[in-house]
Amino acid sequence: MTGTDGTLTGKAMTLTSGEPHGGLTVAFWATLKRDLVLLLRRRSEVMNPLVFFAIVITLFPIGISPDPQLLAAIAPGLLWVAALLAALLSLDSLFRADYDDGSLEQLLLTPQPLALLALAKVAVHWLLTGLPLALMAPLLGIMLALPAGSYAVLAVSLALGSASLSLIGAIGAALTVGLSRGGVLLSLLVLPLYIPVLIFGAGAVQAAILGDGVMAHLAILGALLALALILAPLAIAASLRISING
Amino acid sequence: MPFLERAVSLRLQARNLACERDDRWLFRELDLDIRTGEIVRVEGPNGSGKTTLLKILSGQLADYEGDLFWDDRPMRDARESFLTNLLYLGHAPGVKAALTPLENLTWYQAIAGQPRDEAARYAALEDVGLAGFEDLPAGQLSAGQQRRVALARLVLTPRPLWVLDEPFTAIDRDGVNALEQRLVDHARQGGCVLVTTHHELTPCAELRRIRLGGGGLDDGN
Amino acid sequence: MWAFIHKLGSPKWFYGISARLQPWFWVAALILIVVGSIWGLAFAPADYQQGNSFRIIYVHVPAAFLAQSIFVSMAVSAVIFMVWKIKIADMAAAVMAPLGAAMTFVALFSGAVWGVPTWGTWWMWDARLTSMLILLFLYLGVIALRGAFTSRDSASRAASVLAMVGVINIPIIKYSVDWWYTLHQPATFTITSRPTMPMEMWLPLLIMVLGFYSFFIALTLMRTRSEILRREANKRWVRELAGEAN
Amino acid sequence: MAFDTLQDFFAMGGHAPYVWAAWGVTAALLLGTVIHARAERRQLLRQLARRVRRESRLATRAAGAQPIQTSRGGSTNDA
Repeated sequence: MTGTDGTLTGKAMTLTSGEPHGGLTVAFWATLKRDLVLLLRRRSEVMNPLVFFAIVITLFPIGISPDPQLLAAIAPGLLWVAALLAALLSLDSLFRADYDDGSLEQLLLTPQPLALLALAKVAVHWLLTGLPLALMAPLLGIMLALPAGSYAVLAVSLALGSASLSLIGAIGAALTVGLSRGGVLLSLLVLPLYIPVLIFGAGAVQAAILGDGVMAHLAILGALLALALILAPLAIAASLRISING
Repeated sequence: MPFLERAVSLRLQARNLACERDDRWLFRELDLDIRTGEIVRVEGPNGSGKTTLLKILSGQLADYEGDLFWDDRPMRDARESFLTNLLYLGHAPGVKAALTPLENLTWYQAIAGQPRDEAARYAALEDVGLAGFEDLPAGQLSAGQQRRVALARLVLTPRPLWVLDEPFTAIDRDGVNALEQRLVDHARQGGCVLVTTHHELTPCAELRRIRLGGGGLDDGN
Repeated sequence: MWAFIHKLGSPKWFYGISARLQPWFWVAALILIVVGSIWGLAFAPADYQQGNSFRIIYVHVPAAFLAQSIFVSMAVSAVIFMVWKIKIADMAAAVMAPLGAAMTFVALFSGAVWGVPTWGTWWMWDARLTSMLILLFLYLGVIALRGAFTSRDSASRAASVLAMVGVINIPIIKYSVDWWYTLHQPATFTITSRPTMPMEMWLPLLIMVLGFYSFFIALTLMRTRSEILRREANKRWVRELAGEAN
Repeated sequence: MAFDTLQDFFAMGGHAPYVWAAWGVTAALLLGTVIHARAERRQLLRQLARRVRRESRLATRAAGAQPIQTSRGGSTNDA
């Protein structure tokens, strides 16, 4: 056996024990980088939620009326609901590819805490879905005659809110990864949990339009995010262990 | 090796293990005692619960009866040390098709807490006969070659306990011989292998068989 | 006639013949566009109503024409590929889509910008702009679908079917959007109904349109040749080509 | 010439931002597609050349080193 670094040649088998130092941060960044490379290699898939967001926004003026006054009144809510649905769209594939090719199994079998590795995957999902949606929203706000002054708040509230949406949605994705037709079920599980984020997100933009204080809404969005950051990874890890057995 | 090392014999025990799958017993009162220097082959017809047993022993599956011990400690307490010493290769090779073999191994090195050593990755791929294919997306490799990328982990991240689920699938004749030799060497150097395979392993001192056929150990029905 | 079609279908023959045709179209495109631009920007008279913002017509109309005709030619290539199994047709269709999307975006952007002085906003749900926006989504759909398959052959067939379905829907979308627009007819001036233009206004426009079309042909020839290199990489004649190239 | 001075030409009678924005985006996209097409072609030729070199290297190594090999590479791994 051409031992590459000693342990296998001659010496009795050594039992490594204890947490290899620095393992967690290295594992976290490696998982994050791996997922980033994976998603960027299929750039068209990163575009799909954005095009979906644009199309859904286009449907409303056609469906309702192109009258700018009417559109301006409903713009904040429309933008938030459409962004929320677009983020939901790409959640299904969060763990499915890893489940199919066996790397999810390996993720479960590392000594590193699964919750934080799952957090790395969710972070990549937010970076390539939530953030682009937030940056694109002002552009679509123009098409809905969104009143001036609320564009920045729209982007900030969406960026903040979509992080919680990714975390909460990932729990649903982890629960349904083993099921073959998990897509629809995923949205049924997760949409009710999205409602608080939607209320304060759309509320923030509405407040910006009316000129009232925006900080209260954004603060609550931040609190929701903090809560999700602490609890969601644990729930994701537990759900992955459950659904790995199919 | 940056870890705390102490040479001691490995021991994975299971006491009256039982597992029920869609209301039929896969196996019952199954006692196992797997030690250093052994190659334990789990045999049995399709659907006799071989993979399920491996999943239970590797801690992936929770709904079973009976107790597991690692290093003479209950598995619940010794879980982290167990995972640090385990190398599990499942049915699916765990190789991402969009990544190159090198990138796949980089990730495996990282989650195994190994130093980021490029040379080790190239050596591991050379060792399993993938020289020249290191930077090709794994999706363009054959099934056998993708399996070899997974097998490269045996060299890349040396771990005492190997749990291998059908490692010979899609491997050509040369590969099978080399892998068999590698299992024997691993056992001889104090490691321990638990493997399921339909391939007839050449008998050797280290080899031991466990037969699953429904209804518990070695009753063969 | 039949032999000619199949001869045209052989990538090797096409690779050679297109190399000779291509420069002519590049030169024609360059001359026509430069002459048309200078004439349209500097010499053509300004519109008595819209003033100089009218000069945007010299990019807006050619891009809009090209956007529509590229989709049609993509659909025609799709038919040729599906019916006569001529791979070159599919390569051309694959290569046309991105340029079509780019031209649609140009038409969309220039149309919206042109409307700013008259409507005061960057976007107006005007009939032609809305149809153009939907055409852009059709293009993005075809491009995304072609990119989604791992096996190239099913990708080509799927994209061809979608192109054919799309081209049938373009007139339907156009008329329904026009009807929708007249239903919500805001009382503002629309740029769709233009008074007949004097000769010195539409002549540069004609030159620009011809310039854009020859640009389209030249670029399609060039990118189809690249697509041949990508798809026929394991053919001997391509290997020799690569061998002597470096 | 519809404009008296070059300066008027650029001012476009007050519509400068709109006209030049529209024409700028058009020029950018036209040039962009051309540059992309040329880069794509160069990259494909380079990729092709690398593949030809790799195949010939593997073929010579396979023929030279281990006679029992398939031509597609994959040397014996006498671990």
